[in-house]
Amino acid sequence: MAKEIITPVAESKFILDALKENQRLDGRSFDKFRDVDISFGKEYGDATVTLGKTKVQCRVSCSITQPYEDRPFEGLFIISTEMSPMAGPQFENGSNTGDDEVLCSRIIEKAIRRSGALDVEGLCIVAGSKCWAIRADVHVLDCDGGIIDASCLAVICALLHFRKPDVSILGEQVTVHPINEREPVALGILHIPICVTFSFFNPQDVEENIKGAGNNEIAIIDATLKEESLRDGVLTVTLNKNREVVQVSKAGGLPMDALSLMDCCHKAYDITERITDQILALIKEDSQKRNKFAQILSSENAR
Amino acid sequence: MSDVISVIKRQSGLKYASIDNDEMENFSSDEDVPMVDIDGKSNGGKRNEAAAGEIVTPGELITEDPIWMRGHGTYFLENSTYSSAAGTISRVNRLLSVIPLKGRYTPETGDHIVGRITDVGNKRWKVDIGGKQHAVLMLGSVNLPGGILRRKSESDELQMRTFLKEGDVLNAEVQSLFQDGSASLHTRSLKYGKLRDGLLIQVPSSLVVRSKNHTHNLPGNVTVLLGVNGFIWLRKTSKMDVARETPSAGPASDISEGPTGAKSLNPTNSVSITRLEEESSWKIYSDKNDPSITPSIRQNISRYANVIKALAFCEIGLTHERIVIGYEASIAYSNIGELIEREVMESIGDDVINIEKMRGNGATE
Amino acid sequence: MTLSIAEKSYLYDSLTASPSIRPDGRKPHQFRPIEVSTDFLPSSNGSSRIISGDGSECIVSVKAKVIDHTLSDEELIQVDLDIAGERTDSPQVETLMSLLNKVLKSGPGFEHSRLQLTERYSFKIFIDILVISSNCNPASLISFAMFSALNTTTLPKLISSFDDLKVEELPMFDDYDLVNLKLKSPLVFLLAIVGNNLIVDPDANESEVCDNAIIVTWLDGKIRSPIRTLTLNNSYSKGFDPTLLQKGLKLIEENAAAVLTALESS
Amino acid sequence: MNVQDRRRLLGPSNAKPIVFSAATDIQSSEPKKDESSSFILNSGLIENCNGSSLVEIRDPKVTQHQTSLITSVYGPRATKGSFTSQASLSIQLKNGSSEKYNTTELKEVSSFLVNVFNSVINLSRYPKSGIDIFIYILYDKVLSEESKKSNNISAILPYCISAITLALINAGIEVDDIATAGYYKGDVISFIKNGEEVIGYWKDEGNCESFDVALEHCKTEAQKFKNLITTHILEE
Amino acid sequence: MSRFEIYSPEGLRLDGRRWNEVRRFECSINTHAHAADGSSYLEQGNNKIITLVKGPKEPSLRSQANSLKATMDVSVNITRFSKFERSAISHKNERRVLEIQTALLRTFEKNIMLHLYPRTQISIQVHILQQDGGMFASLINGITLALIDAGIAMYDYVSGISIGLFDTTPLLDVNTLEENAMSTVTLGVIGKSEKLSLLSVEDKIPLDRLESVLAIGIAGAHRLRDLMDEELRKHAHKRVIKASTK
Repeated sequence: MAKEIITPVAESKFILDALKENQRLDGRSFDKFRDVDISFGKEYGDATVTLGKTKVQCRVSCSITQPYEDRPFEGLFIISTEMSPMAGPQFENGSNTGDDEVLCSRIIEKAIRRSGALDVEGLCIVAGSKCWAIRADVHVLDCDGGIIDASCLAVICALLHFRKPDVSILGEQVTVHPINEREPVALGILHIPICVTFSFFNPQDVEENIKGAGNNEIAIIDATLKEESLRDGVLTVTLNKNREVVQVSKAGGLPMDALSLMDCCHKAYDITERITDQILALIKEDSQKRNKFAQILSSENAR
Repeated sequence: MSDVISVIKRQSGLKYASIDNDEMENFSSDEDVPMVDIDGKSNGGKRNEAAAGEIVTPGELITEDPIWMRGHGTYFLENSTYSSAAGTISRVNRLLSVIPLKGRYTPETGDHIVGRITDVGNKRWKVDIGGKQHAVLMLGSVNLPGGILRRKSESDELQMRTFLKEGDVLNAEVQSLFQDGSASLHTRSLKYGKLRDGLLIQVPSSLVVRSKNHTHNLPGNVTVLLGVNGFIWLRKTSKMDVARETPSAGPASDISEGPTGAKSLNPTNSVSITRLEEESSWKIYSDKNDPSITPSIRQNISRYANVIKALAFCEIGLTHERIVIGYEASIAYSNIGELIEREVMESIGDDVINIEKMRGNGATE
Repeated sequence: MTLSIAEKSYLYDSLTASPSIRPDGRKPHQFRPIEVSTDFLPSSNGSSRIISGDGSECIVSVKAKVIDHTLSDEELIQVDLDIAGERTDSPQVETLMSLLNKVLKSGPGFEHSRLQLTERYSFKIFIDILVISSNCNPASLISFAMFSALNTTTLPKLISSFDDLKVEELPMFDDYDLVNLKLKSPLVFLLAIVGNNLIVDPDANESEVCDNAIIVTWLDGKIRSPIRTLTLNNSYSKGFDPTLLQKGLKLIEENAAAVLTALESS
Repeated sequence: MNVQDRRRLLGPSNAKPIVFSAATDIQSSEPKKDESSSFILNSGLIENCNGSSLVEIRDPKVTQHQTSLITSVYGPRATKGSFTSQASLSIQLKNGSSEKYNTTELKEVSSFLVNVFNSVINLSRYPKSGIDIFIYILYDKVLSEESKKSNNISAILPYCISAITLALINAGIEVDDIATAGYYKGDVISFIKNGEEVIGYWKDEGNCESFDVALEHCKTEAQKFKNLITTHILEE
Repeated sequence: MSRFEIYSPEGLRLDGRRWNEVRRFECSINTHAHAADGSSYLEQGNNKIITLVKGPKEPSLRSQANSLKATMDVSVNITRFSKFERSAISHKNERRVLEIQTALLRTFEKNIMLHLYPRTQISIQVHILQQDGGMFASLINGITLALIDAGIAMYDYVSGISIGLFDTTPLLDVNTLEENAMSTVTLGVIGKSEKLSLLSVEDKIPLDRLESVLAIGIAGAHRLRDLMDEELRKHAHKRVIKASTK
């Protein structure tokens, strides 16, 4: 059974008072995204993202299947988000139907799948009969807030990292070449969506928030679990480097001034730019590392 | 039209015909609504003062004058008071509040209510009174068999279900209110307690006006208990009902002089209240109805039930007089079953209003 | 809903009196008044809504789809039921749905063959029922709503030839012209048995005290199957004299036509 | 090796595993056969529940189905939640035979059976309790050509009613009378009090022109079932 | 469908509206007086939505009672027949529906004075009889009306609107055809303020266009608020007159 996180009154008051004084518990400024650490596994398509104390792993796998009847030229792409009590007592085992779990998986779905980050047409092998099915399994290993941001990062990193086996088609005959036989191919990634989550706090009365002109609401980026449990509202913005808004979700919560929300979007863009560069650099580094072995192998063969 | 079923056909698509928009003006519905005139006639809190009785809607600014005390249906920021409900403004002395058009029954101390037991708990019953929360009736707030002076014992706690059980209907008075607004009831008077010999109907609580007396003996040997919460119990007039009204010349004489020519109640039959009190025993918690309810009384009860439903349908406030007038007007329909037809209900409503106006007491409200 | 013992015995005594005295004064064969609207969903082929005096409300949509009936022998009418606040697999919903599907089974007087378009193709009718609120068993109300919806259902007019077994072609329809389906579906009546009395269309209170109840299907002047006894309250039922069954069926036979006329004329 | 498992309590050293004696007589009573040897009634077969019955109908001449039903009754047992003044009855009908019955139809039949037995069981005797009945159609085969087409569950309803009655009696639950039913050309009528009272009527086919005939036929058949059940109980 | 049909060079949309016009908006309240404490029926374009609000009432389970404020639940029933093509599967328990329910719940939780109704429950039921684009936004309007009808204390109206972005032109209050052809944004605006309780973008939109979309959306939402207010006042007026004559 999922347990609600209850923060003691004294502690929550302390955190809120500190926020009013422009202070956060971990000393970050309001606009500071925690440092992102991305590591890749031995195999293709295995990425682990660490965001502060939050840790999310994503594993991408593929199989050959039949495409949907109404979309014969497209492959399949499934994202499954698994939040087990391993990450924290607030998650229930098995059924991921809690409000937050549903919102999280829907946002990742919209940010990556619906936005067309993966080129599904490139997954087609034989139109109408064979295609690749790509599956991304997200596991939240540790949760200290920001699981949407971290999960989205993990999925996109794993997709960028993944290589599917090469296939050759001869008439109706499809041959799948094992990875050790032929160099596997990368997936077509059309853009890199990055999620940034803002948490809103209301330092004053509800009346002031609804009727006042002050707009004194506090917005912080990338809240920790404690901050999340106390927030009054949340906004997740997904952007890519092309200055495109991929997805925005503010599912109720504290009413916020439209201009402040726009401001959040612009702040998110700066973070998006930075993280995208970081990911691309890491991917490059990783593939070079792997290529080094490939070169050794090929040079041996050449001899 | 056949007497088997009446079917009303509505042609106007899926428009819902609630009583208030019957004569809905048929503005051309295909027209799109233009964006212009955003700051048109309807106001979005840009006005300074709203007068008493005026209609306000949520979020609307009522006043910027800080002298007002803020009552129900309002909230404030700095000096400004806003409405939090759709309703009319009421100013009582310095208290400013908004009375919502509709809402559940809100109990007040002293209210005479009719309710239904939903739950038997530890030394208390839960009673559904049509409010936001169920009311509580403590074991200590009821009369137990064996006289008023009897002490309560632990065995009473164990046999609470033999007094009142789930489903039982009772009338009671609101004794006090808890912090959260829920009511605590008591039945420590012989006029309160378990109800028998009749049936319950429900109307919106706003139609029952609080008054001194909520139990009325009606022509045709029927007694009505108008619960302030909109629960109404109709039953055969009992000896006690007669006794209650006869000694005091006031309300009882009202009836015998009534325009209906109601049978004048025979005072020799009446039993004194004190005598009844002595008889107070297990009988007050009996589930047995009076065996002498004749078919004609049953028919009268059905007729009154339909009259009250018709008045409620027309959103006419329920008073003793109006129920009697409605009953008289309904006699024109010999078949009681006809009273559930829409037109008949409307015509009874009109009759009641007209007759009341003719008698000149319609303006008192 | 739970009634007190005193209320139940008052109601029971009134209803078993001779003649029975119903709490709202209705005659034993009198139904509660209803309000019908039809044809308000432009994206459905037929629609209707029925509201009863006690606030029970039921909305029915009829949608048609062209299917190749040579490929499968599925029923051409399919009923789906959704009662607000009830799970779709609750016994109440499933029981009612099974019954309604049987009511709309093809039979004399209600032939599904009327839905046949060409030698190969037929219309398949999907009837979706949404019960927004109900205080007692909604079977009867639903059947009235289905009747009004089917009675006003319009389908596209076929312009291709009927014989399409030899020449393969998909049915073609006129762009504008619609034809009235005019399918008269059976009506379902509820009959409560209290003591030796029978009453039609029991309301919530009457349902609570009746000894037993019969659900009767009626079509084209005749009683037909399905017929069954059922319980209107989940607490109480009792045996009854077999002659009451005959009496009940007769009561329906006598009054059903009036209901039909009222529904049709409206 | 001298490693003892300290996490368990060990039995005495001379303990022996339990040996079950060879199964001799599983059935509580020999199947009793009536004169036409087509009905086999059995009760108390299932140990775990409060009452059970096995009903097998075999003779193709009398009935249209060849059926065997197993029924178990659990209860009266305490229910959770708030107080109720009487027992609540639930019946679950499951199909294990090769005949295809629609699951929603089985639910409808279950509701019908609940209604029938609500009239028979003395429910007010068991406040705040539940009686749960499970019927399993072990085997079912439609014999007559005519009813084969329509895949009709009506014909086995009387068997279900008899099976439940028997299981209820076996469980020692108070009933007003022995409820049985008869089937005639699509009509199923269930009776108590020697056919003086109807407690259930079910009809899925045809119209109702010959109701009187059906009533008489069903009454005789129900009486026959009742006699079978009474003899079975008395013999036990 | 050609792009010119969606928005013609003359500035007309498929249904003849201009870019800044909302659809036909008709609503009524107190439509299901017997079945619920508050109810509304809304037609926004071809969206047809019934909303029922039950409560504040005694919670059905004791565990649902909160001694500080009312608990709320929202259930959205998208009927199978609500679209032109009948849906083969039931929409219950779909993730999209669960998401909408949660978003609606969180929108209204912040706008209702829940603290006034401790230990009670407010249940909102929405039935979508027909949908034609901008459904999410219409749900907000329907619920707002039903809540006000129920007499539940609220800080202000919440009005919902969806805006499409066609190239560089924002189109107010989109229908299904427009919704399928372009990216849309859904807003839930508080009263006449510029505060957004709900903001949902599900498809790609250039960051630099978002602001203009929000601006026109807020203006449109204010317009809808006025239309709702007008209907509400009309209704209130009739009731007041009725009460005074009797």
